[in-house]
Amino acid sequence: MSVITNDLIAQHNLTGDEYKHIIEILGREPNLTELGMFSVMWSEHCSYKSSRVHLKKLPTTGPRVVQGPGENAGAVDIGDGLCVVFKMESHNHPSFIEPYQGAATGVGGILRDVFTMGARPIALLDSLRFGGLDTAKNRHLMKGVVSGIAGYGNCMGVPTVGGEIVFNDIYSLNPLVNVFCLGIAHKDKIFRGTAAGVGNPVIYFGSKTGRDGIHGATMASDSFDDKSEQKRPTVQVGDPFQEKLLLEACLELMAGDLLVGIQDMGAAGLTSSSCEMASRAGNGIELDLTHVPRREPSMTPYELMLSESQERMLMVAKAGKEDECLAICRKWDLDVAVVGRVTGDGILRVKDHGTVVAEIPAKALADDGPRYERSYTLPPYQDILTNLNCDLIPDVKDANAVLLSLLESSTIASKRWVYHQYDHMVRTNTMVRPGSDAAVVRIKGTNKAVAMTVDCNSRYCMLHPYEGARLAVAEAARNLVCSGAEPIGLTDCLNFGNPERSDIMWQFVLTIEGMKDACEHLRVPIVSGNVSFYNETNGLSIYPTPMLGMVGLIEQADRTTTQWFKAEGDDIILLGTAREDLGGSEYLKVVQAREQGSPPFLNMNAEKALHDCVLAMIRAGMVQSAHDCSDGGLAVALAESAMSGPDRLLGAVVTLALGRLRKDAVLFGESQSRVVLSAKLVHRQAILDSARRVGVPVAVIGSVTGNRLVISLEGEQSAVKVIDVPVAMLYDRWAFSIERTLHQA
Amino acid sequence: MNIGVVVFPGSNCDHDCQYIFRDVLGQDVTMVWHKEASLTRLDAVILPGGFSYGDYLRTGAIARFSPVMGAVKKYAADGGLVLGICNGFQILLEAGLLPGAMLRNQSLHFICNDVHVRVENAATPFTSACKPSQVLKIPIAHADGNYYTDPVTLAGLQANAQIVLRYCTPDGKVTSGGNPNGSLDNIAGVCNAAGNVLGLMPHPERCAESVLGNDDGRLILASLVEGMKKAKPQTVGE
Amino acid sequence: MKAKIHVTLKQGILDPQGKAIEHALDMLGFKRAANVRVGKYMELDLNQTDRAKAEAEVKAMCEKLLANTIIEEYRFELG
Amino acid sequence: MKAKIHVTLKQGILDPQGKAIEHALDMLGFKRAANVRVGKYMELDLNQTDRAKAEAEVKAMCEKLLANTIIEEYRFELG
Ligand SMILES: Nc1ncnc2c1ncn2[C@@H]1O[C@H](COP(=O)(O)OP(=O)(O)O)[C@@H](O)[C@H]1O
Ligand SMILES: [Mg+2]
Repeated sequence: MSVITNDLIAQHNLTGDEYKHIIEILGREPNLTELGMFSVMWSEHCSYKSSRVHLKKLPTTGPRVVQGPGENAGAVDIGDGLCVVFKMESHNHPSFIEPYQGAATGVGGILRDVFTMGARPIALLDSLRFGGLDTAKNRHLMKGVVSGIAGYGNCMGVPTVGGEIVFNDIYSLNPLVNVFCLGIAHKDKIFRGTAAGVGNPVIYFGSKTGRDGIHGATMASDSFDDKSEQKRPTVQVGDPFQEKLLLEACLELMAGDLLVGIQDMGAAGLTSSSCEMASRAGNGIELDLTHVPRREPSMTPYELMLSESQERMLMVAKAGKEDECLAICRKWDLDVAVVGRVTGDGILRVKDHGTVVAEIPAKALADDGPRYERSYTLPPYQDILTNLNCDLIPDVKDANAVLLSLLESSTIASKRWVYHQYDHMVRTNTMVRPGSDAAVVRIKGTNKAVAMTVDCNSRYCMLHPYEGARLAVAEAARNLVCSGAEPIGLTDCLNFGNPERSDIMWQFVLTIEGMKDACEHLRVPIVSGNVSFYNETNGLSIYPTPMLGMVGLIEQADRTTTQWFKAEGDDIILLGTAREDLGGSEYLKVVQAREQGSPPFLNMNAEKALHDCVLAMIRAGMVQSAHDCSDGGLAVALAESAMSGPDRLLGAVVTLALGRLRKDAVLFGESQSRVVLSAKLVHRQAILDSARRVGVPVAVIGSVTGNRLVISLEGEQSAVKVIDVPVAMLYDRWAFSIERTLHQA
Repeated sequence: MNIGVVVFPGSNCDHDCQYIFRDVLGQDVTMVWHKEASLTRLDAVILPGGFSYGDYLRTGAIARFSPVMGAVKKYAADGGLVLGICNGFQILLEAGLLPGAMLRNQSLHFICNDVHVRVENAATPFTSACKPSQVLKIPIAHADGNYYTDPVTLAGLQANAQIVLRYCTPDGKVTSGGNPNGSLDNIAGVCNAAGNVLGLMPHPERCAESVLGNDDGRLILASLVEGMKKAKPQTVGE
Repeated sequence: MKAKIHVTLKQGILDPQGKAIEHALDMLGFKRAANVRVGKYMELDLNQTDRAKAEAEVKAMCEKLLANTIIEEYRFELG
Repeated sequence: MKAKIHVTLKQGILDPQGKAIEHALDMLGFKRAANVRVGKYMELDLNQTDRAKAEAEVKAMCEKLLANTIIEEYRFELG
């Protein structure tokens, strides 16, 4: 009498072949609980079935790597016996359904990933994508997501020190919410999710289990359609207060000699945490659901095993240490219970009131899920996208007006409305707050600081996934370097459409190759990451968005640099050269409403030389400010350096060589490998010499002075003033644009 | 000198206070768990910022019933120095150690930003290192800092110089433009009638080191350290 | 006409506030209180004399703005 | 017994949340709504059959914890 119908199999998002595979593993038909467990573990979200074969190509090793991909988070050595533990995760689908709770629980999840490793979280960054703010729905999504991140992160006492937001209508029905978290741990006290030691007790602690988010993991592996309304009861509600208690309890548990392994219950809850821990140790686990703390009395084994209630953890304690573990959890007012033992037979066996309700080889469930080599092909539309004839586009006439509208466009405008809602100073480490190229937090007890940035220009990625991925890696590293940090590690969150489509898979495969090449070139290992597929609604897919979170080390915290000008009279120096890189630029989008062309040219050797050169200058104390050129090009970078300082606005007078280029390319083109420095006059010669020595193009282009931004272009004959605006006006347009848009609406 | 920092479930500036007093200002610091019913040999007590009990129901409403708060009341009644920062201020209000209550910020948003405050009373043990009317730049980080009290109480606060800090513009003008959250009379910090209990919304511990780019907050913390030396040591039992 | 609107969490949805309040009541010795749930209460004046129209209008307000119907339910009285 | 408790800001105290909702309703085209006030609504089960005792108990809960009488007022029903 089989209870498993074809309908049930389909409802669990399993294919016929996958179901056959389950029968082979078990040697029998699964019962409903087992079917549910397979379905969550073999979902795209948990099993990486479409991405695994490609992710393997990424460079993950390096002298500093303490923990690469495969654990809850990656870890990188920063010396002094310490390491940084970091990861980025997406919570896109839940945030579309319920923006506040979706974003909040996203923060909760990434925090748990980091503190389960034994690290105290010290920084969060958020990377967001929404449709344009001209619709009420998009405004609602953004407000909800931002307050959800604030609500959770602020309460936890972990500062949100940076992030990025890009607006593009392609994200209207599939907004992206990616959150990065970094923690600090002792190198020799990293904890892992392993169920070693037959006989050791398995202990559940944290919140009670409710019927929240059942099938959250399969939902995240599903495209939206008009029926997704019905999936709504799967929304989970976060309780940051409970998570704060969980954090403190975990760190106290880890300080003693009590634990063998520990893992948070994220997607697929009790099922994933137990089978993954067992599988990593080559062991089994026997769970007795009778003891699982629950919010509602009549929950079935199916519900208990699949619930995604937040703020829960599973630990394997050393035998005999149960009581100490329970006491610490109770001190922090947490629910806690011994719910099982480690066994030697490799089986995840689940009992409820004495009867076995599920019995599955742990490794088969955790690691032997399906793996697909999905087909991929260059989509025919790609040619149309890259085909851009700039000769048909008139050059800029009123550069002042264009600069103002770029600064006002929501992607470039200041994100102060957002980050002023985030506590970005708690823990008193924040040396560089949101508003510079990278955030910097000092490491107490050392002279060091850590810089962090999240970056991805997804329009570049859409126009050319391989180039876009390389450009993202380069920009992230450049942002760190401009702060005085050496890039030491990377985490990613790869947001794509439906991998069953060959064009989407093509984007994915090229992205991986681009990341691989760029990371190898810059010698930055990828130590953790996350894949989010099915960001697609009614067949319309997002731009490929491989969000990167890169971490850099500053050996001497007092050599940290920010992007804004410091003093009247300083030189303004440009490193790098302009080309005609208008393809995929913010300028073309804002002024010409075109998202077309080839993304900017990137030469990795030039990029690396630039990084080494800038770092050496900063370390030698020659630099007052450093800012990379990205969205909006050189004119926007200069404006940002003039107006983004915390205390005052400073003007600049600059002359740029026009050469044979178009004016708009010089002002707003997004040529890569460029940095705007400011420096005291005494350092001019040393800066010029050290750049020339390593072949980095360098020019003194002007000086910090007055209260206007004045830019002239020097053609064949004489210089022509093309931009001349009071910095206060630039500031007003840029700083309050988002606030105005939200309030006027 | 020994400073007690109370740890409520959900406190999250407790480590920051510990760090600044111990590692930067060189004082002894004792972390006091909220379930402790007595405060022994402390020269001052800090109620730190954070989200005690998640700030559920109202900020500070549940924490005020923690066992330690009985001891804090006695400690304050005996003249001990008590400083409540942000959530600590909110707890002091709910506990009745300071008059008034907090409403949501006028913008309804959490606000994290530098603000300016003017020292209205430089004669308290918490402000003695400041000059009268000195303007300090100190960050705030809260969603409920919109101070309210009834007109009679307000008049009393004004008359007794209990308004210690007021939000102001960078050049020291107490105007609505300098008021970040709608607080009544631009109140950023008030003390009790005896002057030994201060609550303030801004976070001096976040701006007391030059590596963080601002050390204005140090004036308040250093005042407290000086103030402790003058006050007699306190022990409060059950 | 006055509308009195109650917005509460749907059954089964976690109520962290309610949980914390219950814990506090317990601490305070109110041992007989259980299942605390917290919701919102709103009052507003509606410049509308037609009862049916008022009803439709408040329902629309709830659906569109006042309640988050993904996790909350609402009820209201007119009077 | 079930207690249903309403906690609202006292008259005369500015209610920024109510104002924000009123503004939002206005933007959505609900022009007939005015004087929006927002409060809290709490429900709890009381293991108490004596009505007078229950009344005294809930009053004590409100005075001590559930309402801050400097800024709020409360009312409750038992049933
Ligand atoms: N969602 C956000 N949360 C916090 N900070 C943000 C957010 N979006 C942007 N920021 C901050 O605003 C500044 C500018 O962001 P961005 O233009 O993306 O920088 P860049 O181009 O250098 O990567 C950065 O310091 C960034 O950290
Ligand atoms: Mg940058």
